Formats: sequence, structure tokens, C-alpha cells
Amino acid sequence: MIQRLLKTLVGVATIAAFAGSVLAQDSKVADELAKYREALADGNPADLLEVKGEGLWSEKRGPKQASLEQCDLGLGPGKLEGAYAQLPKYFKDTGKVMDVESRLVHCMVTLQGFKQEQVTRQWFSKPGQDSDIEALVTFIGAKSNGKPINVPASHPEEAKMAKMGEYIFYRRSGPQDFSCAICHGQEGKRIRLQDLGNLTTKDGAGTAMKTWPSYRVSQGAVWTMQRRLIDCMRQARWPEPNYLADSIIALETYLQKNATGTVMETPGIKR
Amino acid sequence: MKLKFALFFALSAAFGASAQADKPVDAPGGKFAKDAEQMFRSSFRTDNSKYWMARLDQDETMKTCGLYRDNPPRKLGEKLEKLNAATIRYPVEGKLIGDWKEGEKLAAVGTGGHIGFIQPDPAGKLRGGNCYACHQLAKQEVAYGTIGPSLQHFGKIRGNSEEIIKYAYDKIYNSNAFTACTNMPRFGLHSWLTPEQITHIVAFLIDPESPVNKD
Amino acid sequence: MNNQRRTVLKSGSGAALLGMLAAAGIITPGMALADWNKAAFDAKSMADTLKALGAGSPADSKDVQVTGPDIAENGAVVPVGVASSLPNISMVAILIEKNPNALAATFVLPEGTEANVQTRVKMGQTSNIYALVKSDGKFFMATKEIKVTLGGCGG
Amino acid sequence: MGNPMKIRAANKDGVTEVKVLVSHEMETGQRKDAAGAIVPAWFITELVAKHGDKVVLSSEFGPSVSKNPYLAFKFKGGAKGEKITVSWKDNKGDSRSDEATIG
Repeated sequence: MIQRLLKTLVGVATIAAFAGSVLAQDSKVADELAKYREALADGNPADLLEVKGEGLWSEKRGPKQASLEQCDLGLGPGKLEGAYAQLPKYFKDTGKVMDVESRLVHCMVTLQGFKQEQVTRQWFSKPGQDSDIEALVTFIGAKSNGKPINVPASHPEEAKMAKMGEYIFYRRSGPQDFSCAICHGQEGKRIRLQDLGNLTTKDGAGTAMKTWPSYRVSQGAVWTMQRRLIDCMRQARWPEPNYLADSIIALETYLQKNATGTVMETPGIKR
Repeated sequence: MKLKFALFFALSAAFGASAQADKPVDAPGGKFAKDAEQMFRSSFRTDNSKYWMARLDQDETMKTCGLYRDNPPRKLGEKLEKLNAATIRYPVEGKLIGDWKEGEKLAAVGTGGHIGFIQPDPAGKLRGGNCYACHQLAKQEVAYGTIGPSLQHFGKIRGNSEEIIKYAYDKIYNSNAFTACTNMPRFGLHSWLTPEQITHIVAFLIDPESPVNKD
Repeated sequence: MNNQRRTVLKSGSGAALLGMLAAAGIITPGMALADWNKAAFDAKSMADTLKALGAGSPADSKDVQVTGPDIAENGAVVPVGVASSLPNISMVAILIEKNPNALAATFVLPEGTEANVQTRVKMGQTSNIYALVKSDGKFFMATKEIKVTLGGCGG
Repeated sequence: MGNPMKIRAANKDGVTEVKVLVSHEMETGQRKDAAGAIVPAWFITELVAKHGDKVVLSSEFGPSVSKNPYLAFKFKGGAKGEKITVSWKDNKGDSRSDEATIG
């Protein structure tokens, strides 16, 4: 036991010594990365999609030839300012906790008369194939820019979803033994050069959640939170969840709850 | 933080004040853990193959680590470490140190094994160790992660004794044999890397000619 | 910083909207568009590209700058710029040595337009970036290495 | 026709700075799709910016300009309320023009 303890202590001391020697190089790398990110910030291609989403929101479409202007995202029909920042939440009319995307699809089905399969077929874009959902979510997200995230999860159904999200966050499986927590449960770590953030804290979850939806330069597309989390599961080498799956909404509820109070800065732009 | 926990558990165990309980007081999901497991399982596309879905199954290590947020009480941790140590297999040839150049390639590769329908890896895509995602290794690679400790000059510092070589091999094969619930994958246990591939990564860490040690 | 950017966008959105209204083909394309320099864009090596641009072997100049970060987080989008204090610059080009085709873009600058252009390019790997300028009919060049890093989870 | 561009133009101390963001795939012609087939090249070849009737920048792009191209440049002159027009055409013959007012 004592031996084990000593081993750990020696290990920590060795790491600390290393950290010192690489610090100078690291800070230069960090400076150049900051320069890179700053250069991208002015001129975010997500802005092009936001304009498109704005058009789609007010355009009369679908079998019912209706716009989405009466869509209730939780603050009342047509109330968009700050709506994204307070999702996911419990909706009486469906009896479910819904995130921005499941609620948007609900509106497209109920208000515009689309079939769910029809509107979700292209839920994310591919080169040369635009996604209406991506554009709409970018537009809806931008309407919460500058607003604090507010998901207290005080309704019992919301509290339950947040708790179930926490369970999934720590659940390990697959050929790499991954869970969300192994990369996102500690302070001050990075994967390659990307800061990870501790998503169990307000700061970490806030930094992560406030910039979505976000234009990803590595993908050449805006990613919604559903897309982000479904891809996390792909990276964990797990099978593919359904779009709008409850497990994804549960994770979102958990993360938004942790991030509550953080001011949104969206659409973001990142690697 | 983790060290604090380790200290706490180590000390409490040493004083005989057993910290072992069947369940931690704050298990993730609380009273909804069972519901959450069911919901999670039923959230996947029905056209995922059975073989893919099997990747969601958890062994005892995974279950315990999740339950304790990767900080199991020391006694449980030791039990898991013994369990995992028993899984380690060695290459048929018996040689634990291979070709550092092969290891260097594997350390940089982060692809392989992705499934699903959006961006799966094509069949036969090389599965790498993705060591740089979490560790600093060769000096010239600046894009390294910090989830794990720096391994720069691994061999230069520790030498190339048989014990060190075996330690490196065992650690890569099954990291949980040393530290239960570490963030590091169990590369050998899951056949993510073959024993031969592991020997190449061992060489990358230990061979004096490897850029890990040379620069 | 992001919020600041949003403010800029908001105040400029009137202009963007105007742009949209005017967009539907009111201004016919093709006007004043020169012929695309196929030979230069198809050239593979630096030398062949310079030849196709009629630049020969340009002299290095301290009065030409390649701007951009030393490290790119992703090769798909690398912000680069060219700036120069040389007189009467009529043309600027950006070349990426290790790309399959070195030439990324050329800019013809009429009198009154400053020799200060920024854009974003793709880089397949870490490479030298060259800025080529034509000043008073003569070509000058400057270079900078940009490191392209692998990022994220790795796949 | 493509999607609208985002054009910002601001005059400060007699110099107008123009920033353009264009919606375009910018396919290199070297990428393979999921089935392993080469995706044909599709990229903007020419882009021209005008201040009123006067050309202030005329550029040629290759496929290594990033997806959704970004461009920033400055010219002497220009006044608040005057028009900036940006036009592009691509290798498939598609084209588009948008305009913005100098702010």
C-alpha cells in the first residue's frame, strides 16, 4: 500500500518536472493557436447559414404552406430571443423533454405538415447537400447570442433527464474503454492541441456549450449539438444513436444544466 | 484531486477503516441509473449490427469505473487491477521490443474502428494507438495532448532493462493492471492492437534511436 | 471577442441584406473577368508555377510579408495574407510549396488598392507559403513556414 | 446561383476595407466520396470587386482556396453610402453577384 502511494507520488513529481521543461515551447504553440483562432473569428461561414435559416423560418413551406413563425420553442409561439439558451426543457403538449432540434422538427411536422422522416432525412449537411435543419438551428441559436444559458432542470422530468445524462456521461464501454468523462472530466487537459474542459463544472461546460452551433473548419460545416454528441459516440467507437434520441437529449440536459449562467457566443467557429 | 482521493482511500484502508461499500453514495444517475441504462441502450439505430451493438456491453471493470466516477475505493481498485493483470498475453516469439519506426507510425494514427453510418472507417483501415492524443512523445511533434503524462525521453530516463520493457508492454496491453479506471484504453485486452504492434510502440518508447529518446 | 464580432455583423447586416436584394442577376457576371490562368493553376512545382506566371526567379524581399499563424489547427482552413511596402504593386499571388498545385490565388490590384490582401487556403501538410508580388514590373518574393497539425480525437 | 455572399465594407480615414465571405463548396477534385469515387473539381475561378463602376480587385482562385472563401482587402477612396459589388464565377459556369453599401 505504502509502496503504491510512493509510486504515485514519484510519478507526479516526474510529471511536474517535465511540465516545466516544455512550458516555453508550449506557450509559443498556444500563442500561435490563439492567432489562428482569432484570424478565423472575423468571417465565420456560419453567418451565411444563419441568413439562410432566417429565410427558411419565415418561408411558407410544407403541405400546410405555413411558416415556422408560430413555433413555440419554450417561450411562447414565435418567441425566439433567448429560446435556444433555455433548452432542453419539458413541454406539456408532447409530455417530453425536448431539445432545440426535436422541438424544431416537432414544429415542422405539426405546423407545416411535413412527415418526420422527410425533414430529418438530411439532418446534417454533406458537401453539395445543404441541410435545412442545420440552417434553422444556426438561426435559432444566433437569437440566443449574448443570453445566459438557463437550464435549471427544475421540472421533475427535466431533473430526471439531467440525472440520466450524468449516468451516460460516466458510462464506459467499447474497444477503447471510453466514457465522456475520461476526456471531459478533468481540469486543464487537452487532446492533441484542443482544450477539453471539465464538463462537470460550470466553467468547463459553459465554455463548451456557449459556442454551439459552431462552424467546424475541419468539416466545412456548421454542427448542431445533436451532431456534436452523435459524433462523440462515433469517436468512442460505439454504434450510431438515432437522431433526436433521448440519450442525446439527456446528455444535453446534463451539460446545459452544468453550463447554466454562461453567456452564449454563437454561432462559434472552431477546428 | 485524483491524488487526494487515492490518498484518502489508501489511508483509510491502511487504518482498517474500510471504505468499501457495495455502492457509492453518489453513483451517476442516482435512482435513475437503471432507467438511464435502458434508455441509453434503446437510443441506437435499429440497423446497427449485433456485432456493433455488442460494443455497448460492459465488463466488470467498466461497470465499476462508471459507478465510482473512475475513482473506485482502493480495495475494489486492487481487485480490478489483479483481474486485469491476469489478461495480459505476450507475442508468440516472446520478444517484447520491436521496431520503433513501426511504433512511431502507430503512435500518430488516430483512426480505425469507427462504426455507424455517418463516417465509418473503411474495412481494413489501420487502427492506431493514437498515443499523441494524450501523451507528449517525440520532441518534433508539437500537437500532443496532456490527458496522460509526458513520455518524452521515456527510455532515456528509465533505461532499457527487461523490467522497464515488460512494464511498458504490460501497461499498453492492459493499463488497468496498474491503475484501475485509468483513462488509458486497454489496447491488448480489446485486441485493438496486436501483441506485435504493442512491441513496436514499446520500441518507440524505449529504443535509444527512437525520436522519443534521441532529440 | 466573439460578442464584438457579432456586433460588427449586426451593424453590417443591413448591407448584407441589400446585397441579397441585389443578388438576383441584376449585375451580369463575366464583365471585367479576365481569363483564368490555367497554366499557372495546373502547374505542380514552384518553379513551373513561377514560370507560368511570368515571374521567372524572383528576388527575396524584406519588404514583402506573408502573414498568418505559425501553426494551423486544421489544414482545411489556414488564414494567410500578403502585405508589402514596395511601390506600384500591380499583382499579388499566394503559393503553397507542398500542395499538389502550388498556386492558390492571384490578385490584380488596380491603382489605389493597397498591397494588403487576406484570404484562407487549404494546406495538405506543413509547408512553406510564398507571397509573390509584382512591383514596378519586377517580381519579389517572401516566405513563411506554416505547420499544419493533426487535431482532436484523431479521426 | 449559389447562396448570397456576406459583404462588409467600411471606410475609415479615406481607406475602404472590404471583407467578403462567399458560400461555395470549393471541391479540389482530389477528394473521394464514401464509395471511393473522385468528387469532381468545383471551385470559384474568378472573383471581382468593384467600387461603383471601378474595379478595385480582380482575383483568380485555384481549388486550394478554402471552402466558403474569405477575402479582405483595402482601397483608397470610397465614401459612406456608396456601393461595392462583388461577382464570382466558378469552373462549372455558375456565377453570382452581390452588393453592399459602404458603412
